[in-house]
Amino acid sequence: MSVLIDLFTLMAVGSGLLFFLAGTIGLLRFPDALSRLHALTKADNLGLGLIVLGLMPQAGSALGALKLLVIWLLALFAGAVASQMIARLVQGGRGCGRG
Amino acid sequence: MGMATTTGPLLVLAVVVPVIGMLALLVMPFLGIRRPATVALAVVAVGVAIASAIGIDLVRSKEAIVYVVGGWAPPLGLQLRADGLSGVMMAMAALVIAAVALYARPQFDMAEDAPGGRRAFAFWSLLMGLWSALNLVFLGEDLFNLFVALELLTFAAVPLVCLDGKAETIEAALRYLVFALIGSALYLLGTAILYGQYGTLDIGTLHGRASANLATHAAIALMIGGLMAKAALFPLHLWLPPAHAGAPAPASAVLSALVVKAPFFIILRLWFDVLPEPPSEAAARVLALLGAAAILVCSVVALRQRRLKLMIAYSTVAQIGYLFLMFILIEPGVAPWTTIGWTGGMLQLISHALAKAAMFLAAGLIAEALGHDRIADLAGAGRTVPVSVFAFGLAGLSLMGLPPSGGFIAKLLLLNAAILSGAWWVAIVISVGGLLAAAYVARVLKRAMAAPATAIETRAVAREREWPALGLALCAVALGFVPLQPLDMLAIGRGALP
Amino acid sequence: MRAGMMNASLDAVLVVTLLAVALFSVLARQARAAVIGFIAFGLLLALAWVRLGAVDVALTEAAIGALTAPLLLGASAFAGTEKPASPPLRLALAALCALIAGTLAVIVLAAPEPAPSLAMQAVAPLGALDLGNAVTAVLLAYRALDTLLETVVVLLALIGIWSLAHDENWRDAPASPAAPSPPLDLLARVLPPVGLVVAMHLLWVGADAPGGKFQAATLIAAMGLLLMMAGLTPPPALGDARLRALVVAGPAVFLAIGLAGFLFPGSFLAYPDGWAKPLIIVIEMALTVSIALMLLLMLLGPGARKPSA
Amino acid sequence: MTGASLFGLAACVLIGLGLYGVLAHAAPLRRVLSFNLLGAGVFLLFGVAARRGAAAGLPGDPVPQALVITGIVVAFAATALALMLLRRLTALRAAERAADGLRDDPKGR
Amino acid sequence: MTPAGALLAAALATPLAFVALCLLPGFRRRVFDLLPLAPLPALVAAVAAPGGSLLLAPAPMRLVLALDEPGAMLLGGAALLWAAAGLYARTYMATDPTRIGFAVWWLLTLAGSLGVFIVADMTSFYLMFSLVSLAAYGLVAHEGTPRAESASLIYMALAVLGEAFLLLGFVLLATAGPTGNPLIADAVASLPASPWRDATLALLILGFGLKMGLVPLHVWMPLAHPVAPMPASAVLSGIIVKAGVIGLVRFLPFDQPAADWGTALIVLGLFTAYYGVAIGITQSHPKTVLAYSTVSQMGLVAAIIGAGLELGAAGVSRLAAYYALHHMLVKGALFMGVGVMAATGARHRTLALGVMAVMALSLAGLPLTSGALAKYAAKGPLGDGLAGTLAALSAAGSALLMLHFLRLVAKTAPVRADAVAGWGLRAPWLATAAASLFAGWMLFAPAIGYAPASALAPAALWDATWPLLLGGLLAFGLARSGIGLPKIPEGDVAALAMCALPAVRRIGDGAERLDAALRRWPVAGLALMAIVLILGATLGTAR
Repeated sequence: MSVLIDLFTLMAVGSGLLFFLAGTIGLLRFPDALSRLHALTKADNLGLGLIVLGLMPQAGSALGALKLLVIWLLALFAGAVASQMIARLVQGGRGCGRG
Repeated sequence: MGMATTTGPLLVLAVVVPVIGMLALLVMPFLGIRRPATVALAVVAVGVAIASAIGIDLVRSKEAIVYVVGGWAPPLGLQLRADGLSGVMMAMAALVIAAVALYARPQFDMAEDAPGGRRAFAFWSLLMGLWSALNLVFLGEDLFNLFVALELLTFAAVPLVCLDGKAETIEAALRYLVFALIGSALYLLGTAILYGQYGTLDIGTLHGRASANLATHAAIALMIGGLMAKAALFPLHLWLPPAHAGAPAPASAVLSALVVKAPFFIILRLWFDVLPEPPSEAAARVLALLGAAAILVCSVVALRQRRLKLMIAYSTVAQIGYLFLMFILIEPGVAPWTTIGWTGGMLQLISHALAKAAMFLAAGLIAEALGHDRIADLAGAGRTVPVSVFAFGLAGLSLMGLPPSGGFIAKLLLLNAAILSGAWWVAIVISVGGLLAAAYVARVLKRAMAAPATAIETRAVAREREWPALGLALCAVALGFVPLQPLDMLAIGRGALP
Repeated sequence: MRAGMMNASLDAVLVVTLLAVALFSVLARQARAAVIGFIAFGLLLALAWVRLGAVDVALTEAAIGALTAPLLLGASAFAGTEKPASPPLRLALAALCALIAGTLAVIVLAAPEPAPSLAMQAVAPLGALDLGNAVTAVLLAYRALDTLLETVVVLLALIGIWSLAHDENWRDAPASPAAPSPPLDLLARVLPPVGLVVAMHLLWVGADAPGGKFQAATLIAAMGLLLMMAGLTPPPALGDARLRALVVAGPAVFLAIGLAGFLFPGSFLAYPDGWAKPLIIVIEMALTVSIALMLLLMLLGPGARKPSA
Repeated sequence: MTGASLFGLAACVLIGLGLYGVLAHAAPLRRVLSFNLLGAGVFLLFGVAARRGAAAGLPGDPVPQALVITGIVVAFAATALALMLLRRLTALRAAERAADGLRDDPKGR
Repeated sequence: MTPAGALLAAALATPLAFVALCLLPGFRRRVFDLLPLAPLPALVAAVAAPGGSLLLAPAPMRLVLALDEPGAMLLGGAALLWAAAGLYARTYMATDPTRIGFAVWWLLTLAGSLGVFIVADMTSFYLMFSLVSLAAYGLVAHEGTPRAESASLIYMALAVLGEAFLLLGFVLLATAGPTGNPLIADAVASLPASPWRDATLALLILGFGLKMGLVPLHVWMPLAHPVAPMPASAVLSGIIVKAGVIGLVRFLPFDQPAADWGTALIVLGLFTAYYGVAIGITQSHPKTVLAYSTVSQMGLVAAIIGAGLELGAAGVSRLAAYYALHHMLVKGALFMGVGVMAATGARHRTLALGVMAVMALSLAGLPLTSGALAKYAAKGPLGDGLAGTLAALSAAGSALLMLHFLRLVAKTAPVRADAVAGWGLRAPWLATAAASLFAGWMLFAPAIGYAPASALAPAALWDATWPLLLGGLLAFGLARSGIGLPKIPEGDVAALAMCALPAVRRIGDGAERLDAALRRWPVAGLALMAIVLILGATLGTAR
């Protein structure tokens, strides 16, 4: 049982890392800000989701697993907002706060 | 570690009462007391009473006052301790702050929302914070607690520099802040090393435990270096002249008289209470050499300043040099506080504090009356603000080390110690420093006493605003009449350090 | 054994990345790049604290790092009026810095064995205090004076910042950081409740588990800043009575309880038997409010002229 | 080498880097950043002392950990004060430049 | 408190009380007229209280007043001259708008100058010495002219330098001797055994020698004396330089011969005596000539003291005081006389010129005057050797110098030929002149130990006369030969020192540049780290 769970974790986290790798390559190689953003958010959200998914069975308690899930949701949310704002900034719209 | 003594709560109050004043200043306008000066002066009265009570108790009991905060004895908890030395320092701080408060009251006596209210509010709040920090520096027994005190001091002192809001003063304040922060970081680095070595930061515990090894020496060197940066010992004085010259006069007085003395006080504690005995002579010589360089170079530079406040600021850098001569003048193997070098150094510290505060206060009124502080155009000051010019002269007497004054006795004792310890060069530096001080003070007095060539426009200054400076200057002179008394006072409780 | 190897290599990777980012932050040509490097450094540093078994510190570092980020991003890259150091001077500086760092390394490697520690002494009274987190016990019992004065340090810094205003508007509200946009608006409506809950949690568990007033206060301050950046709440006027009262509340409650200790049980900042935990929680709650407010106000800066709409 | 020593060495490097940065840079912002690196190094050194002093079932000596928490808050306050000073200074200098620019007289200054 | 002690205290306290009372506007208005009264208690004390002493404050302060014989002589003379000069000033400066300020400086200088003669402990002596030195600045600077400005600046600089020498010397003395604030006598008693004996003696001689005007520390005198108002010049040249004399008298260890230092002092003194004459005769202003004459005369006093030190003869202190007293009154009278002459028209000046001639030649030892007595007395310690001969010969120089002075002073005259100096000027002048004769004869026996009649023996008279004749011949020859004397600026070597000013300025520039360089951020940072490293390295070295 535990071997199976470990295997699941290994696979999920591994594929999550792959997404991160792809995202990072995209970030470095894509020509303009918007496509970079595209690569990043896609990869991040999915990658992080997979990692969280993989770690949930390892959390030891239902509450712990729930916390991990909440973290993923919050990260998704923050990522979405942040990329929206960056995109607006790039398009010459209103800036994101001072600075 | 000593047991808590019955008057111990006074030590807590000495630290806490100014903090209460600071908090009160934030909310008082809404409780009907609109002028911050009113609250601040009340706190000053209480603070002076506390400092006096501590002093009286020290003299009466001839023993250090100890307070274990919260009942948690060191090394886990914190302890406050007042010996004769701290008592004298606290009295000095109380005296200067009381005089400064009286001086500043007419200047900063407006409600928060009145014109100038920002300055009044900030000045009094920062002064309260500064006082609390000073008392903690003099009472703290824990190196990290002292770090907090130093930071309190810095954060109170920096905004005082730029109260007038001009670009130059803000630049000076920023420079001061960052350099002081480097000093803090080095100090904290030293405490980290000491904790890693000995598992305690309590000075009393370290006193017996610290052994002479690389870690201890590196820690102490880092801490002393950091504190020197905060004390503006030459050549680490880059921040002091613009900061002290740019601040409003009462703030300059506190900065020059008290704030730079706090890090020096902690250096003393590290040197004599933490370093394993006997401290290295070579290191003492390094400190003394820097002190000598401070005296010689910065006195000359003071002599060449065009602005009065800058001149006084450079004089402060020079006078700080005298304090660092002390380390080489105290012979090893003897309890330091029984030596004349120690007494001379302490007397120099106190008389400089009083004289320098008096000078800055007087200079403030001179500048206010004339509308500028260019030394070349001071003619007429003697007629417009005679008491201030007189106070400046009296304070100058002490700075030059001429009798009768505290500075004279201090110089006498330091010279005496220099000769006894065979440090001839120190004696010569002290003498030359006195000559240079005489020159820069006389230069100002000569101009100030002269009659103006053409009619000058002056602003009237209320006579009673001139008294605090005169009072401080008279105290600096009066110190010369209690020549050997401090020796006993300074020794109270020193020997009893565990 | 293998776990040990694994941990060691993880630590090594962490340390190398940490130092690389730090180096980048110091050497970067652009101020902006240096700032971003530093923000990344702050996150990695929090990880380092976890690896050092100091979860309380890690939380503080992360939280404070989060507050420092907008501060740094909003800071001016004003180059100053000074001449930059000449290359030989830089070389000399680098040499002396390396010498100091090297000496420190020697000291670190030759640290005494067994290492001195106050852990035993710190744990012993935990039962009497009814606290589970020794760090909280240090902060609010053994070295409570430090903590009290450290809030005063923050307060002084705040007063210092306030004093930088123009004379005529220093009691007004600080300049609004508002830059409303739909996504920010959404974030500001959704996140603060979550943040508040997490802050309360951090505060509550602080007595027994990692967490506490600073971490909670930082989170609350960040939520407040978010609300203001989204334009949902205007910054408060600095001359406002309620605001001042809230700023003062924390240190005042702390001080009052400390002074009450004089009467009972007879020592400043001592707690009567059995009352330690409730009193500590009261202090922490009051401090959380005040510190959150102070941090927020520090980020907002001095009072400014009202926009002449 | 134990994990604590590794972080100890990292702390030493950070201290060196921070010191260099704060002293070599002319721009105030860079100095403040470097000061924070320096501070982080010092705090890490405390952390190492805490880790090495782990005992009584705790992962580290709580006293230095508490000191670091206090230190971090103080460092933040310092950073905030410094950056606000810098912001004000920048604004004033900019206003000065603008005023200089407006001055028509070519001989003036 | 004994009556004698009370008198001493009153002598010191009266002028200070006058200063304090100046805070009252009513008193302030009249203080100038009351100046002659301030030194009167001291005069009474000098006559009535020799040997008296008073412990004003117990240890550790230990302010002790005591009046020994040399002190009494100088105190009496000084009080007399102060009173006369005060009276003189009433008239001389009656219209000066800033005379109230002048009066305060006057009173402070007065208190200090009397104080040095009567305090017996080291700290008080230093205090009084500083008071007289520094307060005299106000007298020198009073006129406010550019000349007075630069003269007072140089005066102040050298006075403070002298203070520094003395302080160091005193500290050496106190360090070797009893702790606390010892009596001067006790401290001096320990000097011969002191490990720093030579350094102490050198510093004391430098400090006091500066006040006396020993070459090359004399430069302030010819600059400062002529620029002060006439009554101030009289006390500066007459009294204030005597603070140096009393200092040497009190602080040199006469009990144990110190041949090396004695000889050095003799050589220095005699050189000064001739040097003063040599430069003096090139001067064209009567007050400057008088100032150089003071330099010369003080050189002689130094030589007398040096002889005492060489022989270990304590009695020489009375002798030196006697000589100084003579010089004090005569020089005072001469300065006041310059003012009288300047206010006296050609028609009425025969008598005045006569008195001036007597006074002037008294300095050269004119028989029957105090000068003859003083020079006769000085023969004892200086002996018949080379030193004695040179000292005697110096009187010829004095005669030459004084004839030069008389010629100059005869030339100065007011526009109106029938102008007559008022009694306000003439009375104090004549009184001082008379007092010099009177005091010389009265005090001869107490000071020298044998009857004044011995000074009237033919041999003694001849000894006094030949230098005068020689001096006269020289003067005559000089005038006849038509040798043009070089124009030497006032203050001679001070003018040379002025050439060093650019160098001094360069030091200042250098300090400023150094400071500016060190205040650069990275440089200060480098210094900080270097200090930390050096401290760390040195802390590890064992004591």
